[in-house]
Formats: sequence, C-alpha cells, structure tokens
Amino acid sequence: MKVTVRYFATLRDAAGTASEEVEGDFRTAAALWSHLGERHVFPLGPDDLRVSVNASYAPFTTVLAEGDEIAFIPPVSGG
Amino acid sequence: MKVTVRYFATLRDAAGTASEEVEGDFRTAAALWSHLGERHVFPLGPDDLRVSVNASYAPFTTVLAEGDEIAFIPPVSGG
Amino acid sequence: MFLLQTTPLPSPAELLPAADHACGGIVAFEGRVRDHHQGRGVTALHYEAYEALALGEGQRILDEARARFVPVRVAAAHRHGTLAPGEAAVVVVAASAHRQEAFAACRWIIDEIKDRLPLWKREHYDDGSCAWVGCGCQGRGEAP
Amino acid sequence: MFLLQTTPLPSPAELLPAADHACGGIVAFEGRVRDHHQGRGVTALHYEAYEALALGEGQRILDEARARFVPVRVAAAHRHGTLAPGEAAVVVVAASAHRQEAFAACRWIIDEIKDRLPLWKREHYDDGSCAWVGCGCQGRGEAP
Repeated sequence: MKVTVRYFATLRDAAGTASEEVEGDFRTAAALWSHLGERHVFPLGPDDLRVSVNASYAPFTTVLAEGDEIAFIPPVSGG
Repeated sequence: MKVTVRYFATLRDAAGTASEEVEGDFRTAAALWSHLGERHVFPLGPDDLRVSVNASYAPFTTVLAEGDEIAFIPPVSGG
Repeated sequence: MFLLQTTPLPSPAELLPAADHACGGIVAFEGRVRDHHQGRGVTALHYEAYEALALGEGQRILDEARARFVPVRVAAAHRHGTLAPGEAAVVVVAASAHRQEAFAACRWIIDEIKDRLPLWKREHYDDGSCAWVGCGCQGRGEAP
Repeated sequence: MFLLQTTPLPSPAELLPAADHACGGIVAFEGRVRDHHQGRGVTALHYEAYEALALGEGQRILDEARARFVPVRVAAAHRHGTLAPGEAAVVVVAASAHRQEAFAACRWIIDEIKDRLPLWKREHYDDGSCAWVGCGCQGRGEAP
C-alpha cells in the first residue's frame, strides 16, 4: 500500500521534507508511524501527536487505504 | 437646611420635574426621602433605590450638608 | 478612559488604540440597540443619564478593573440621548498579554456598567407607545 | 464563516457585519503578535499551517459553537505566513441577543482554535535566532 505522509513544524525539520510517498504493509496509522521511525528520528512520540487522515483528525487505530494523505500533528500553537 | 434633589426616569415622571430645591430639617438621606414622600407619590421605595450625594453613591444613612445635591437612583438600565 | 457622549461611539479599535505591541489579546464588547424587545418592535431608544455620577462611576469601574485584572489595559464608552436600532449604546475594550485576563476584565466591566452606571433606557415601540425598561415598577413607567 | 489567509485579517466588524438589528451583544477577540516572549524580543513570527485540515477544523469549530451557544452568530479568521509584531494573527466574533452567550461562544471558539487548529508558530528573535513555540520538545526546535 502506498500513502502520502505530510510533515509539519518540528516533524518536517526532522524528516527534512514537507511530504513523501511511503510504501509498505502498515494497516493502521499507528503502524505507519512505527514504519516511519525506521527512516527518521523524530523529536516527538505518539503521545504528543494527533493523526490526520485525508485532512480530518482520526484515531491512531484508523485503518488506512491506498492513496490516503496522512499527517502526524505536533502540538499546535495557533491563536 | 436646603439641598437640591435631582430626579431621573420614573422618579422624574412622578415628581413632574428634573430637580428641585428642598428645605427642611432632615439630617440624613433617608430622612430626606421620607420628607419628599409628603409632596410626591413615588412608584419606588427605598429598597429599590440607591442614593447619590454630590454625584457619588452613598448610604441612605449619609448625613447631609447645606447645598448638597442628592439623587435617589432608580434601578439602572444602561449597557 | 471612560467616555459618556450623545454622539455615535468610537469603534473598539478607536477607543483603545494599540499603545504598543506588548498586548497579545484584545477583547471587545459592543452592546447595540435591538429592534425588538419582548415581542414588540423597537423604533428608537432614549437613554437618560445622570451625567456627573455616570462619569465618576464609569471611571471608578475602569480603575477597579485595572486593580483586579493585572496586567490589563481597559477603556469604555456609553452613549446617551436618542439612538436608533443597530447603533452602539456601549463599547468596552480590554487588552492583556493573557487572553484570560482580557476576557475576564471585559466581562466584569460590562457587568458593572449594567449594575452601577446611572442610565435609564426608555424604549419607543412601533405602535407609538414607549416605556422605561427594567425600571423596577412594571407597567407604571408606561406612557404613550 | 471561517477564513484562513496569508494577507492581513479583516477587523471584527468586517468579519461579522451586522446582518440585522436583532443581536444586542457582540464580543470580539483579536490575538496580535507580541513584541516579546519569555523575555526575548520578537521581530517576526511565522505560522506554518496544514491548510486543508485547518479550514475543515475551523469550520467545524464554528458549527459546534452554533450548536452549543444558542442563539449566536459567529465568525473567525486565522492568518498564516509571516507576521510583524502588532499584526492580528486571529480574530473571533460572536453576536447574540444575550451577552452571556456572546462572551461564552467567543471564549470557547478561541480556546478550541488554540487547541485544535493545525498551525505552528515559529518566533524570530532580535538576536537572529528563531524557535518553534510550544512544540512539545523544548529546545529541540531551536535553530539559528
């Protein structure tokens, strides 16, 4: 399965890119996060992050589908 | 002792004037209110009113002085 | 700064201009004349004021707010005389580095204004009648 | 209406124009860029946004506010990109016949925006350094 991962703020700094296509047999967002940990060293863990699937917040347990756009959302600081 | 009494809103309607000079031997604002009751029929009683002496809120027990400007303040409705 | 005037009120931004860039949160309240009240159409509204007491009391409310909500900058203005529906009767602004303080101060000031400022509202209705609002003597203040 | 834009934000009055004269109380919050943060001088601020999520989430926050605080009209706008001290980063307006509802809705919306809107603030300091603010990884986000 292939998905697009988008990175923001400190995760973008750590990944060195704003977005990448990732292929693998991760079923859920949580599994995708573990998979990404094999290629990047992130300054934040799952307890600090929210998940967005196709531009909506969703649980880490969300089952992903081909072509999904996933983002792991660091603590926000708008307002 | 002579004081000036100012009337607002329903008290002004009841007194038929916005202000009048009142002479008598009332010592306090409470005594002045009783005195005024002899010449006007007011739609409000002391429990509904606050007292202003020389343009500052003051207790009904305030001792008045010659020339004071007194107002009995009906429930306000600003804002 | 507390203003009491018969002319249209300044906007919140005019009333409390940005003095510096130290204040992060600005909360403004505007109270406007409604076009209805308890089911009746309101065509105009007249505020009678005891000006000398209102000016002193308005300033005291702002001074008390500055002492209660630290650090905060505050200003307020109240109009009197005759207003049309949609016009602002009261404007309150509070600015602080912390939005909690700005909200609390703005809310406190308008509550105190409504409780303490010696102004009395007389509504004029579309049937030609008028009445003192919240005068504590329901019905008695009515007059054509 | 929820706006997300890189250009200067509308004023509260522009963001939520008086649609009618039925709303008596209007509460507005403006959050402006401060010129200092934790003792350091701030020269500019950059908001990075996940635009698609921010737009959807901003609209959801307003829809939820309308359901929670009845009757109320609400609007909000958030800026992203680079801002100078004194510029508005966020504007929230709530209007209701009852000031309690307007205050509560405005306060709730800005709290939700700060909690949920996917925007990240990077401050640039007068010593030439910059840092992600409140990124959950103190020090790690620092970069020259």
